Amino acid sequence: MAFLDIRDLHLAMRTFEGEAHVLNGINLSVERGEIWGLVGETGCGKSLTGLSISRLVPSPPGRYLRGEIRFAGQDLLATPEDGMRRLRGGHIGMIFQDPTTNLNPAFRIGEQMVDVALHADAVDPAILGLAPGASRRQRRVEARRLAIAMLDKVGVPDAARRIDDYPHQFSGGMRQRVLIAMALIGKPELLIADEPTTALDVSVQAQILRLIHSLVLEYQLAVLLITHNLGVVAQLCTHVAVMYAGNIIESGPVRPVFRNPTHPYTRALMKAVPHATHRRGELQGLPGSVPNLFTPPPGCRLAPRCPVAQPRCAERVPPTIAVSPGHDVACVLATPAGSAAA
Amino acid sequence: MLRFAVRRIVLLVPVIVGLSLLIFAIARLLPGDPVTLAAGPNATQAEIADLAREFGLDQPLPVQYWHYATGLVTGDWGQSIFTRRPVLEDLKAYLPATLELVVVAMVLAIVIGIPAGLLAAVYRDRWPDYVSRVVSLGAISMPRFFLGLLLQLGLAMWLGWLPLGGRFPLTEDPPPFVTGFLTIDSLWAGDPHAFGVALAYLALPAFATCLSPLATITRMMRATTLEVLQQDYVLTERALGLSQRLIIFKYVLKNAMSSTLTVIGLYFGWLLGGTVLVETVFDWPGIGLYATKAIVTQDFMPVMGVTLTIGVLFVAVNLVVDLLYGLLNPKVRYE
Amino acid sequence: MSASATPDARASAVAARRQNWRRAAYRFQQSWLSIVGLAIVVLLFVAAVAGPSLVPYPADIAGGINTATRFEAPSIAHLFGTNELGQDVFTLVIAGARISLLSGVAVVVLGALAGTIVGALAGYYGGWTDEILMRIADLKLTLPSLILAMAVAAALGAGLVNTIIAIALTWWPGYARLVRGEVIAKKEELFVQVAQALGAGTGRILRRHILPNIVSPIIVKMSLDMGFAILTVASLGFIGIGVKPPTPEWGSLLSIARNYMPDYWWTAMFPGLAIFLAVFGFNLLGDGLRDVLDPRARR
Amino acid sequence: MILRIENLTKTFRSRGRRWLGPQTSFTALNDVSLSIGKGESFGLVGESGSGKTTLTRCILGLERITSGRIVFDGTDLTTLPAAEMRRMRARIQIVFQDPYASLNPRMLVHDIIAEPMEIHQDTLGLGARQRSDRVIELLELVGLGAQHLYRYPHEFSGGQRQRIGIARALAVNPEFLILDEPTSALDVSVQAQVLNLLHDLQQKLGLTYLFISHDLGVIRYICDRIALIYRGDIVEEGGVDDIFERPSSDYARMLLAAMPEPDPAKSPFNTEAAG
Amino acid sequence: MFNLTRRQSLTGATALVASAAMGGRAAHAQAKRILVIASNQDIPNFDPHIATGYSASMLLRNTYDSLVRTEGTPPKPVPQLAASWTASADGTEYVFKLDPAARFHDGTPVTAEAVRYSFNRLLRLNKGNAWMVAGIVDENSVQPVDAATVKIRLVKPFAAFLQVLPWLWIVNPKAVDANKGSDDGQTYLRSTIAGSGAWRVRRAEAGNLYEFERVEGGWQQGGGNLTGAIWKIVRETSTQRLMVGRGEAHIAVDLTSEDMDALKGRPGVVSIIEPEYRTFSIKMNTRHGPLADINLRRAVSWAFNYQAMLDAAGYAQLMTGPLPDGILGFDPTLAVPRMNLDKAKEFLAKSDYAKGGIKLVMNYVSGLDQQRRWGLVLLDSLRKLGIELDIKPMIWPDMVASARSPETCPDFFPVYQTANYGDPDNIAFAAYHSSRNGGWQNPVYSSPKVDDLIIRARSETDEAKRKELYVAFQKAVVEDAPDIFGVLEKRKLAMRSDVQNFHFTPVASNAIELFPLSLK
Repeated sequence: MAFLDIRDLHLAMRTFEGEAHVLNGINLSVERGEIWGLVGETGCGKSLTGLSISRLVPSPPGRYLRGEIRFAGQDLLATPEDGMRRLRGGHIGMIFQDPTTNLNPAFRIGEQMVDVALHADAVDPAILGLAPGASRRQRRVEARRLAIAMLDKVGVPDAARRIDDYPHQFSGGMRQRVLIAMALIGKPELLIADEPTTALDVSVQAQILRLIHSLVLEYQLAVLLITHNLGVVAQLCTHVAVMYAGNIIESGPVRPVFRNPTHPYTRALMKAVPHATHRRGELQGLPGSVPNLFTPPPGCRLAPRCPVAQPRCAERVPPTIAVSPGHDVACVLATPAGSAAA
Repeated sequence: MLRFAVRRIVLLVPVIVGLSLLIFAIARLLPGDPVTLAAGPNATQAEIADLAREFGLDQPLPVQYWHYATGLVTGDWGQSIFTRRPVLEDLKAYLPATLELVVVAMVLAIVIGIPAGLLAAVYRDRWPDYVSRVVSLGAISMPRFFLGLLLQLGLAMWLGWLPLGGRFPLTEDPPPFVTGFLTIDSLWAGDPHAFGVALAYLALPAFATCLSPLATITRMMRATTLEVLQQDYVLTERALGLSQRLIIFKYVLKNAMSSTLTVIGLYFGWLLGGTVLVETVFDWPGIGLYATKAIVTQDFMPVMGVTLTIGVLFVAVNLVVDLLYGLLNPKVRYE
Repeated sequence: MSASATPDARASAVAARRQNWRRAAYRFQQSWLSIVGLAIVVLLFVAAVAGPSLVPYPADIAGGINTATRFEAPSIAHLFGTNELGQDVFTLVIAGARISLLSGVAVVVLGALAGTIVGALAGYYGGWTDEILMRIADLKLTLPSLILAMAVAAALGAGLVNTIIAIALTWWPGYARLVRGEVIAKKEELFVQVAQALGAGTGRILRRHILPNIVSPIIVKMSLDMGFAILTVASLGFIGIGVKPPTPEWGSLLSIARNYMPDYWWTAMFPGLAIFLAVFGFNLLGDGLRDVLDPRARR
Repeated sequence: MILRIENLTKTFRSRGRRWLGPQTSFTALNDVSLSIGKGESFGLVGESGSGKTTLTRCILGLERITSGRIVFDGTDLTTLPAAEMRRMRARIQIVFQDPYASLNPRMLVHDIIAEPMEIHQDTLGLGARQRSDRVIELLELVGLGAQHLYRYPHEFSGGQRQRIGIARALAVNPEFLILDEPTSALDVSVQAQVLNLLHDLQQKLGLTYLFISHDLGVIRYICDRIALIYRGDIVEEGGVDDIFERPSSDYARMLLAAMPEPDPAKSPFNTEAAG
Repeated sequence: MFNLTRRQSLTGATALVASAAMGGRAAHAQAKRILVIASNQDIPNFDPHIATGYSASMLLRNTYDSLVRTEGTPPKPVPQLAASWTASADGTEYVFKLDPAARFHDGTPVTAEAVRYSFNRLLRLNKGNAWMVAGIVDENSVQPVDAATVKIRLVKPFAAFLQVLPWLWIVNPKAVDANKGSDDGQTYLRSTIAGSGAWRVRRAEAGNLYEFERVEGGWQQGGGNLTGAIWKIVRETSTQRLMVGRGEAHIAVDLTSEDMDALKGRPGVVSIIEPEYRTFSIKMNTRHGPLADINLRRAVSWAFNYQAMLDAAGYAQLMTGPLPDGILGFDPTLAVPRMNLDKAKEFLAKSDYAKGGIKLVMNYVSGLDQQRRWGLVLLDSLRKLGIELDIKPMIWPDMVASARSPETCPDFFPVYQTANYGDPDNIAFAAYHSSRNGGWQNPVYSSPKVDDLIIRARSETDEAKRKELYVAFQKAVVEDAPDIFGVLEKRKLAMRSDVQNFHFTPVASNAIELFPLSLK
């Protein structure tokens, strides 16, 4: 079993209009050292997938219909809140999109980091490495030392001094570094990064990507990188999963998927990104818009917009087929690996 | 932080000047002829003119204001045109009672309201939320004078648990004047009996006074807490495994407090001017009753004195609130 | 082609708007408290409009007295009993709804109108206009409003109109502050900047782009303020600075009747409950409206 | 040249009276000179805080400039009287980045698009009826239809809203369109549609674009010439291919290097090894 | 709702709490024998020559002495500082022999010079009660004969002179001169007592309470056993009533008829409901507006619902003409209007307003609930004549101001007149003499005939002749119908039964004299 294993995850959200099936049978396996890019357009369910792993989807209105999430063998959907809390921070770290709103503005960053470190230490005393009888004060001092070290590691200059600054005194990129430091202070094995660079300038984005990459190498992290930017995925990720309307429609190692996108949606997505070779007017967008999740189309959810749709697409959810080892596609047109290749 | 504080304090000067100017303008622009009234029913025109001269009311308005303003600074706040008592002396007699009432009520409201609002937000749409919503809406809607009457009848008259009204038993001597707050003065004098008695007299008026700010603080706290709970950083804090208790009582509370603080400041001033209803019902010898009497007789020096005192207190309280706000909200401080 | 498309489009627009209303109604209904509030307010309006023709002793409203039936306890003939002049308390309380609603609405509307104008000007122009208007509003906020209203009402003399003026004078700064904040926020919104870039004048921007987008908080504040306005009117009446007799105003009724407590409790209890219920109703309604209209208060 | 910006400098003084501290100021644009030819797509590239937005606000007359000249079609906008400037606004239009925020949520699509025509009634001279017809025309031009006339913005998707924004900008027949990050809030597939639409419109209407973006891919795709702006300074200007192939400034090189291309082969990291 | 048995059963259960809260106050008060009087009037000023109002009268009456006191029903002058006196036959000269024991609080004897000083200060300041002797006494009137004898020569005869003397207090010249300042000692006397009364002020909390204690070694002999007294400001009459009911106050002085009803039969409470010389009538504007028409005034007088007024008044009796019942010269046989709609309509038909259709204005003192009630009675009565009434509550000073001229005076002007001294002249002169026009007691009414009768009566020394003059006066006034003659409200006091030696007098009965009182 994989380190993180999501099997047939179904999530519904209740709203005024009715119950939306926002996740519709997600399957995903992530191992340590792998960086998975979870890509898709707005509303496809990629963030909810990330939040589901940390069990941070509010419920109600959220409701898990089916499926399981196993983290290091533990079934997360069956874990009580208290158990989840021990996993968060200590074993699963998370960072979010907007570094300006994700740091509590009323507290010095050190204060927040120390609390996270103390929490992680309560789960795993090895974090601070203090004897069980250590006083509160000792723990705080040690936690602060760890926080400074962590800030230093993520590239915050002059960390020992800046730990006593407030979030608004940092630039956007630095705040994201602080958040990363905070997420990693508990030495998690899995890092879920939800659009960590979307709000940043490209130059800063490159630095953050480099930082994440180095941290993965150092800690053997498993990373789930949620993004809509194919470029970021191509650069940083080892694997990619493309989502559309609550489904993963294509997944696998980055190179085969990007070189040989098989699902019509993946292909459309690739073609929509302006590229040096594109001539003006040649970009191809996908016509139509994302289906209504209250009454999704019965078969393949892409069928109504799919340029190569066939009548049977509307009838039945296409099965997931491995077109090459590890490269899975959920499209009736895909041909399984080993059969007569195109 | 110090510079922030100094700036705020310096900014008070124009506010207080403006306040005195505004109060003066309002007092003079209102219709009514206090001099004729004060001169009494049998006064001749000459006597009325004498009285006007005595009070400086025959001079042009700017001159009158100048006299008034310089008087304010030198401790001469004018005198009541009817009782001829100096306004400042009257204020010294009446203000402590009102302040004690308001302070106790506000402390009650804050001590109960903040946790109640926090809990209501945390248990949103569950019973603690419903109870607190209904109770606080009811409390806000309850006319204080009506509530006061009911309390008086129920607890004081019918059950006989608490005194009907007043501040202290008539035939006992109150503790020696130190702050004018009987509760504090009695403790100062080391007289626990007097303290208990003062509290017993305070109980009903303070309760009737505190309900409305209590309800408002609860509601405000609930709303801001809900807002804060939706902030990204709360999600981050949860995602990093911090306990619910730590998040609520440390990280959320501090953020939610800042908006509530503003309400507390506003309410404090509002209460100072609004105790008149409770004072009327409970015969609480405070500034509200004093003002009412002066208003009814159009005795405007006391009215101006009361209004200015409340205005200045309001400004002062809000200065404190501003400074606390700066403490809670680092961005403000460093701006 | 446009001619054929338009009616269809309009129909769909109507449908869309109806959908919006349904959504709002749904959210409103989520809370039974709001429904209770709405019911109370509707009842108040019914009493205000039809009250004088529904009550058993309409003559009492205009000051009719019958000293032969003084201080009768509640009975079938006099649901809420009679008062010190033999007037039917039920009649007076029902008739009081009109006075309270009228004064509440007048105070709130006047206050909101003045406050909106001041706040919109201050917020939109900023700079010195803002500085001056807001300092005045701030000064106004530091003055004890009840005492000020009492002073103004006392100076103007008794009467409903004077009471309303006195209270409305103390009422506008709240709206000015609210509107100013909203205007400043909206001024920064892109669609306003677009309008500016298009060359739209100040009037158009305020009227078409800013004000329509800030009515929700104003309406919410107005509905919440209705309760407080009614309460303030009653407070002035209670202190004895308010309407003239024989106007059956709740605060004055209570003020007169409190001396008859507890022996003739009905004379005080029912006006007091009426004030409470009216204020409570508006507060519940306002609370519910806020949930619907004010997006920031929503989840 | 339809637009010439000469030595434009814009300095902001810090807000608020600070009589207990020194007055600080901040130069948002420093001696900026640009010229944009008629019918071309001119790209302006820079990161946040570089001064892009200030520049557009200066061109639109929403910001008073500190020094320099902005000459549009031979007229210096900075010295133009208010009435003239209003007239000029009909010729220069803007589409903003955020299609969610740039449409008044309380107005119907019809009114949103018709508003510029109302404002420039004196120049355009269209009656209410004609305006409505033109609104439909514009909607169809941007790929929407008459069925969308009486709806509110929130009923549309992001891409559709941006189309409405474009239709509004085109309502007064402008010659010059400022596109301030028009696609950065959109998903890629929608972005592609909008970019194509913009391209088509330019072909059809002979518009001049000032296209502002931080997305180099988009810039390269849509622009003829570009300028790079960094902290208020133009650091490089030239033909799009020149700059992309042969960047001369460090800043351009850095930007190009940081641009993540959707090609795993160009990854700076050895990602293959981990898998 | 407020069930008595329930309350009683709970009293025991809560006694513990109550006693904890209120301490051993009862016991404490017992030892000190402090009488608590609940009143709604403050005592802002102690100056005997400035302060007015019954609350000030109460304070001054107990802390200062005057030449004579008043006692009994009908009130009679009795010795106080003056041990005895004589009056000349023409009523213009009085000689007072001062009590040699009389001492001010600082031990200085009360001398004839002090009397002269006090009278002259009163006249000089011309405030407070100065009006009582204005035009009667001037700065040369008071002449010390020797230290213990003082002669007062009146400028003109004044039959009621001895009746007003109790309200003219004697101050200690030594104390005042030492603190004279620039304002004739006004600042000093505002909050300091410089008198010779049996009591001094121990504690003064403006707006809250005034505590009195007995002057040690005071010159007065005898008296009750009180060691102190508290004048407690309790604004609500219902609260006053509750306090007396609970024993927190011994006497409540401002109770309403409803309060008296509520207290009826309450153990430990004595109700005192006595007639006094306080008239209430609604004056009409005889000089300006519709009511200048005498027929309209008569119509109104006959239309008025006197029974309703009496019902609303509670403990009261209807007035028979302008003078209070029982006062010297009162004519019980006087024919006065009583509600008779036929007669009213008859007069209305004779007036210029035969069809009604007019709107009249009545002002009243806001907060005086009785006046409001009677206003409503008038409104209800006038409606039957097709006349509307606009009832305007006003603050008293504004009412006074409106009385200044016939033009500003409202159509109806309700007035209470309290007899400060038990003589018909008090009311007749103040309320009906034209020299008082423009003042609140008689804003507009003026009749040469009535004026003449009043003047003759006040300087007449023969009592029988005076009575005759007053009978004629009453008849003349009723003929003119300047007022709706209203009610004589009874004085309503509630007292704990352990207060002893209280004797009611119909003048200033709520300015209670402490000296004779005892607590059981």
